[in-house]
Amino acid sequence: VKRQDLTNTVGNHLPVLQWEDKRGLAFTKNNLSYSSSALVIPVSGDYYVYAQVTFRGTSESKPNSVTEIITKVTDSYPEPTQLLTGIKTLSEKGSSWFQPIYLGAVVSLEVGDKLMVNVSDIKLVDYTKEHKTFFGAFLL
Amino acid sequence: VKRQDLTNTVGNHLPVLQWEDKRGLAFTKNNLSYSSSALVIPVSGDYYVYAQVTFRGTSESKPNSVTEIITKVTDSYPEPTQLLTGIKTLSEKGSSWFQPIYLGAVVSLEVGDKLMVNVSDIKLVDYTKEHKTFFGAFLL
Amino acid sequence: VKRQDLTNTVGNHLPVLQWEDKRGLAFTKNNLSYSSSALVIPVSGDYYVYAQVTFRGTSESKPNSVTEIITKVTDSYPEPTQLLTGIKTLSEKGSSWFQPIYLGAVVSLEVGDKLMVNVSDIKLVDYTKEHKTFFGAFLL
Amino acid sequence: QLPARLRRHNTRRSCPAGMNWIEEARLCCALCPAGTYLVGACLSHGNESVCAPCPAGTFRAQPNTLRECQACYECDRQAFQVALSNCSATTNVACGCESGHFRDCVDEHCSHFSCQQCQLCTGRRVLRPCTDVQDTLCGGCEPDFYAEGSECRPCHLSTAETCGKECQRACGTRG
Repeated sequence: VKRQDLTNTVGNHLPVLQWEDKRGLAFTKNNLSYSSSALVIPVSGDYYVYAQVTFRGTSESKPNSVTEIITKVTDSYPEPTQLLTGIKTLSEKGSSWFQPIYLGAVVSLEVGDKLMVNVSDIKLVDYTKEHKTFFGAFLL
Repeated sequence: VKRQDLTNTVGNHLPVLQWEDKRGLAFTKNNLSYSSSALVIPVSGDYYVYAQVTFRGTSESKPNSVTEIITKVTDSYPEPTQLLTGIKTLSEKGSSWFQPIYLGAVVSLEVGDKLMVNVSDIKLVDYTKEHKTFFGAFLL
Repeated sequence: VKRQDLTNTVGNHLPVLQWEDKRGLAFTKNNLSYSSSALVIPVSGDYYVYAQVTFRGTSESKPNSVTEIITKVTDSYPEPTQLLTGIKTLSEKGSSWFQPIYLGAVVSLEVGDKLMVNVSDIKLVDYTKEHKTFFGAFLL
Repeated sequence: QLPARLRRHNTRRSCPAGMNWIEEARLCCALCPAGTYLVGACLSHGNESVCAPCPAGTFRAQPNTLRECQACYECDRQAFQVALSNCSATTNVACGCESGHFRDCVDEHCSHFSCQQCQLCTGRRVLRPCTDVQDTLCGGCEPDFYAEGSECRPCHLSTAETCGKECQRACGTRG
């Protein structure tokens, strides 16, 4: 994950996360490429798609809930499809809070499909360490 | 996931979830079939098995904890085997709460073994959207 | 997972979990071996690495937060590398609490690399049932 | 003789409006109408695709070349939601609250909500009626009612003994 530019929403109303795809632990290979916030599927098939987002904030910036959604955008349909969703209500009391949400499952994808991660509030995403917020996929 | 008929318990006391296996994002292939609430293993081997259950409720229907268990039932042993367990105590205060539990791991399975998902309380399972509660497996 | 001997820390300050690798559901194969708290990588490649730790305690032993980290130790670098991190603040009120943290992702590893799981407090790890705390990896 | 101009091989995504590229056929085919999905590609460039109606419990709101329809959502009975409109082949279910209830949103976009009963302004003025998305806003006591703690009580039920200062102010002295 990388520092987010706070203007990036596409498709449904939830903002889309931007990712680092080369430096540190990040990599892409076998033509599974990354461009404008999305993983682009090079060959049709079944993929295990996963993402973890660590949400964090202070007591002042604590919402009722946080949501992470892995979304598919395809040329074959004008609207994004929600593939996986994690929603968690928050009840932390302390001065600061952390809430990781992990999602992962097998989905059938077509060549050219794009995968993205949407979040309820981009300002609450912990982008400070690559091992706390990550996103990936592999062909079965 | 689909709307649950609230009578379905087998094996240990926790109720078993029923799943949609054809419509929407759901699919089965390569002889990994679904019947009476279970995925049926077509060939022996190591499988990555996973499931997410989103629990949700109102302040009136908030238990102390929620539990999700992926269970194996096999002809070679009379009792179910608990493969993966997620248990979370709840401390939400608001009028409604959401709590996802994701589980996933590699397990060795035999042909004919059946995989199921048990939950602490079926009425608290969010069956309203297929991308919030899901279950699957793939052969390594 | 197995009963932890409470002295085991290596690399960074967080203690390392010890694992059962033969009995019950645990197994290793294809030369992916286990020794002194670590999975040892037999061949270079991309692996899906995962672990769940169930933390649990009483109201007296409830910290502000719990943390799980999957770490890589390699001959080619003197310090461990944090691969995946899950941190969760706690707000449970009851006499006892449970908090599972699941982590999983694809990482590129070299032959001889060692994978370990570090936790914020080893005394809070639920080692009582193998299906509540588990750790594994498979080559893609 | 001019070199034969090579016909540009049909590359992906160069289909005209109303058509989509079908990878397996490497052709541009007509979209399936809303309410249906793709079961087979067209046989030649630009022709009709083979489409089938969405099975019960699924829908497609837009023309498409997808291999399946989307599963309809369900309204959350646990959260006292009701279906404002049922799922059809072209529309997802629309969930809302019964009359006399309002949506208590869990998240900012109110994609998750539970239905709470509207509060009744017994003996109070209604400053803002209950709507689908917000509770009733009650004001001060109505005429012929007096404030007692957090409640408004009818004057006619008070007696000389029970009618305190606030009651006397609102209801006049009781005979």
